Amino acid sequence: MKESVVSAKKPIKTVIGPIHPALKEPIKFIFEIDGEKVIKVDLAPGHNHRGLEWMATRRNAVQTLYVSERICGICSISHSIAYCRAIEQAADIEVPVRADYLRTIFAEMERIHSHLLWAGVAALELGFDTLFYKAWEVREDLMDLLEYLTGNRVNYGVLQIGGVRRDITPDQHARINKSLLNYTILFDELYDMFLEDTVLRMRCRDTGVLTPEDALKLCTVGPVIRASGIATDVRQDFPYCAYGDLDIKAITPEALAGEVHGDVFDRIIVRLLEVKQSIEIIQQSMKKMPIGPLTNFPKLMVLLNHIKQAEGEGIGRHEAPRGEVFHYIRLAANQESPLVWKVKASTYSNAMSWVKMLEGEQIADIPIIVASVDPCISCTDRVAMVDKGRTSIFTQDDLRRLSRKKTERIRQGLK
Amino acid sequence: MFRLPMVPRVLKQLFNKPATNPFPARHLPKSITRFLEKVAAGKAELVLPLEVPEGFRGKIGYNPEGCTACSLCARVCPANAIEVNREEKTVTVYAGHCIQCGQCTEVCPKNNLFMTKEFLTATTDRYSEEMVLT
Amino acid sequence: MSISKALNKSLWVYHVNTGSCNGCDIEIVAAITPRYDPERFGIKLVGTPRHADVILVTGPVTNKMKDKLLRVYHQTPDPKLVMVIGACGVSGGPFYESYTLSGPVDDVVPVDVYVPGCPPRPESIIFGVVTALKKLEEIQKK
Amino acid sequence: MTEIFLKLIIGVVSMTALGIVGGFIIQGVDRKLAALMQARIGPLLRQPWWDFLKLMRKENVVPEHAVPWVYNAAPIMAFASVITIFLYLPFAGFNPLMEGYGDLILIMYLLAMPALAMVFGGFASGSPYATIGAQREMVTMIGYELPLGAIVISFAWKMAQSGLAHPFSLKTIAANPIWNLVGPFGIIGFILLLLAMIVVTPAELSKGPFDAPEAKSELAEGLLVEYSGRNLAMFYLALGAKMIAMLGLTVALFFPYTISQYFQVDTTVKIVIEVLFYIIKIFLVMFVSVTLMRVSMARFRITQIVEIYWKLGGTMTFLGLFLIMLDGKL
Amino acid sequence: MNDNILTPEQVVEQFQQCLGDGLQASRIVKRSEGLKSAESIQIWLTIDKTKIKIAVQQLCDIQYPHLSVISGCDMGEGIELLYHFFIYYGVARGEYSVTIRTTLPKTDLIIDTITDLIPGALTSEREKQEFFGLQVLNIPDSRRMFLPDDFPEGVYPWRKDETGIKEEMVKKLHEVGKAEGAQRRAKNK
Repeated sequence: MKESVVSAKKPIKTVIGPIHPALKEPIKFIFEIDGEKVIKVDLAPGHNHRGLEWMATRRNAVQTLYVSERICGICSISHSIAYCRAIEQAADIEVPVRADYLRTIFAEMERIHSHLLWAGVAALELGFDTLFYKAWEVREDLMDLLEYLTGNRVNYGVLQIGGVRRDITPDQHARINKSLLNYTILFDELYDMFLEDTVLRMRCRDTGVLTPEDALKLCTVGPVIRASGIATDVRQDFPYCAYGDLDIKAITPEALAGEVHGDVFDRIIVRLLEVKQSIEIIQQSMKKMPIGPLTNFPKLMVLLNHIKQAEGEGIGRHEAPRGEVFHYIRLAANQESPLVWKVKASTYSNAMSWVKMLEGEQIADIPIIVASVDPCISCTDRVAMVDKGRTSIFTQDDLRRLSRKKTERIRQGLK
Repeated sequence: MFRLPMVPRVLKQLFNKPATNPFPARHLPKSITRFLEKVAAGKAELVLPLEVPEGFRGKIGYNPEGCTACSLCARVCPANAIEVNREEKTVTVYAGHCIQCGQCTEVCPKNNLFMTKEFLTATTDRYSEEMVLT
Repeated sequence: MSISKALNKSLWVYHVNTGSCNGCDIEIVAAITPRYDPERFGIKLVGTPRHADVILVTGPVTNKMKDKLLRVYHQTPDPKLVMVIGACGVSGGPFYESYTLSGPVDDVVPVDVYVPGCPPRPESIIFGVVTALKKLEEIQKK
Repeated sequence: MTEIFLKLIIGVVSMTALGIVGGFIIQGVDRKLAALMQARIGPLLRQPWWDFLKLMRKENVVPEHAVPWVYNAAPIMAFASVITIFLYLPFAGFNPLMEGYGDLILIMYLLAMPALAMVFGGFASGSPYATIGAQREMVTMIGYELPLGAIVISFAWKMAQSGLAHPFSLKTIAANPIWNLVGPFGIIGFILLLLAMIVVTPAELSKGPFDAPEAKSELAEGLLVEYSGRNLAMFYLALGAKMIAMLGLTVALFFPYTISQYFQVDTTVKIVIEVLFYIIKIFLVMFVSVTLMRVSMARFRITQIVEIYWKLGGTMTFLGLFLIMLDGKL
Repeated sequence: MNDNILTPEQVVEQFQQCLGDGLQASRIVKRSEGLKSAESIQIWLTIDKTKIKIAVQQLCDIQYPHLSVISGCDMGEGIELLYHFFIYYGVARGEYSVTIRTTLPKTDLIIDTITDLIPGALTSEREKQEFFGLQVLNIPDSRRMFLPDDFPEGVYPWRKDETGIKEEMVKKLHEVGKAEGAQRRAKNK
């Protein structure tokens, strides 16, 4: 009886987010729903704006480097690589070759951990806790390795403008090689668990399809566009760091299945194959890495003065785990902070493709489709700033006072 | 064909050792306060968290001796966690503000700032004695 | 049996992201994986504030999320605890000045336990829960 | 008449206690086993008890848009109907308390009651998530009632065909283990029915992979999204007790065997052995049909759930019924 | 899409042909990184703001471009918009970066939309509208994207003039509770 009311002509509006268990980050979707089917999707981002680009114009380049690392905790290396490359181009700073290789190694490790993280979260969205635990067990091992090499599990802080801060010493090689070997084995197991599971395939095949034409038109990047069959990858097309030496090939689902659906399952395939590729890249770079200095600016204050004097503009790109990140920086002479810093994160480009993927799908598929893009809202939302009108500030203060009072009361009650 | 590769794996795991590191105790002790007291007295054993590697960036440490308040650290600090006291020739480091990038420890000419391996820093007052280093 | 004694044994956690960089959120998720497994303490991540006893807040509280955080705080039935995870929720961290932020968290809702770190390790988060339990026990004793 | 009332009062009291305690134990075991399978240490066995205690002491919030009396009555209704099932279920070789007053059909209806109560509660809470969850619960019910009904009919048909009186009575079924009545075709048929029963169980109990109505990552706990405190605790109780009821039904239908007759001991020991044996049976069935299912599979979409029950479940049960009938003709 | 791949000089030449005087300046930057010293090619074009659509159309004729983002900079008397395009993607080392720069004077902050050619530009254009206070003509969806609806009108965060962020709007998070904290510490001593 109730059902017929709902599936009558007028679709109901449902808001998902900004706080929702499926979304680890705040973003709001407004859905128009008919029964279980999604009719219309609207996106309201902006809950995560911290105004980073504006902050950068009040700080010096080194301070901003660490802010760039914290644009997103998962792509922490990606954004700082792009930021460093942009500022290096703008201030004409040379990077030693060894530093380029080290950046490559750290970036690829981050890709492995990010893809495994994504695989786990995707399993969680599908209600498959065991697979989530399994994927994160493998990832946890990698986090140990990253902590061993960089000193932190998430925000590595290894990059510096003009080079890197930490070296990989020869006695660390053994540990890395051992772990990499371990991953190849574990990877095969994960591969089996993800791609051979019938239930998983039932859920992901032909769900959230994005055609190559739409993918191009909506400017999507990274695994999303590759899963739609377009072999574009910044590492391959526009080589930087050490990628020019390593012959990278963009991965499309054709490599495995011989056909492209552009659905969620294809995105799983692309990401899993990229994990394998990253392991190979790290192994190659470890072999090819030359001996040399880590940075041409060992004194930080010299670097800061150099940037202060410099004038120019630069763009930095990096193929982050979720796709291309793009930084544009313009420096003005005799000014510590950059004139402008523009950040484009991968999800910023991919956000529009959600609308196309979600329309006509079921409610149950919303989380996995949203997750299939591997959204990183903190990346996307880093820009804008929010301010409340005066009147509402008062009411909020009232609210806060009330809530404080209530807590006090409870604490009294507890005693 | 209907395939569930997870089934044999979970059945096997049922008889394997769990991957959990039981920090700080296997299950919740009856009273945390008493448990911690017992640990301090050496009567109970605290399961330690996994070892942190060499070069881990934990809570920041500060040694005021010989500090010249040159303010290099405050200039590079991305979190504004360092305040320079020019008259006393010291700095005040707010560990709650610190984002553990370790940049200040690298620029400090006298190595007065350093990263410790401590990371169990949860507190009920973010401006308590332990959280503000002078 | 007093109310909070039962609370100690079964803390259900609800996670709110108020504009953090994801680092802490990922570490919170990492903290529920087998290596750390807080379910052995009866801690479990729930999907709605109505079921929660502890609210984990990450991030420096953007203006847009401020109302939502307050709403979650009010939706959570009493008694409840608030834990802040990460430097930016504790004090703003690298986002120490901005006009899009209205944090830190204790300027918006009362906070019981702070877990600093950028991000804190999962063990550190578990230790944060232990600190919260200690605080609860102290309140119960009084 | 007084005897029945006396029986009823004692029965209700003891069965309520049994349902509560058993529900806690079985949920604890389920959680512990799932944790072990996922390479975790997992909670203590008494964790559900702590959860319940805590929930009972928490604030009970009635949301603004809710219909208070339906909202508050739903959990009680769910729990009460589960307890009623116990009165008609045979336990550990004992006959059902209310034998002669209700049969398999009644149990089928009673099993639907907690789910219906949750649906009412979901609609009454006025949250869109709960509304979607309630719709899904109803769709799921429509889905699994078909194979469940087919199973019940198969049993009754076989009983009637074997010339037994009261073919729908659980007492009859429990007294005459079904495997003894049929030939090889029938055994294959009943194995199919058992498989169907195993697939129906998780949906009946709102456990994964058929937990679409409560999907945490989709609907923020779905039906229960607005429930808190005492009401939520009642639902947990009801779900725990329902788990026992459902597993008890499976055991009563498919494995009604007793073993005490093989031991030369006195009656009290026999009862203990019987109860232990029954518990083992229940846990085994639970392990296969609840724990293993939920840790080793991803959640199905709601349309897939219906498809599975109607196509796969329907085919399986009707094939089973056909084989049983074929067996009777040979 | 043309099968023959143009050199960067030819790309600039094509723009010269179709834009005429509209192409105010052009610059080709070649930078290399890593051991093999593979060169990556960046083309920077400065064009008149009325010609933006023709320029993008020209780019589409060469190959349907990938638009990374539209960035901008407040230069005092005008706002500079930079359209960061990439062509010849999907080929190893083959990609060119094409950045189209155009200046809008502050007296006339209007520019044509390019969403009819590249639908994915919508996010970027909406963002520029709210952050620079410019007007994009014929934009299919002109709602605010990142800023909330109650953000004060006439304040544009990325502007450096009087319409930019005022100092009193800035909240200093690191100062909150500092003084009280110091008092508490002093008391405990």
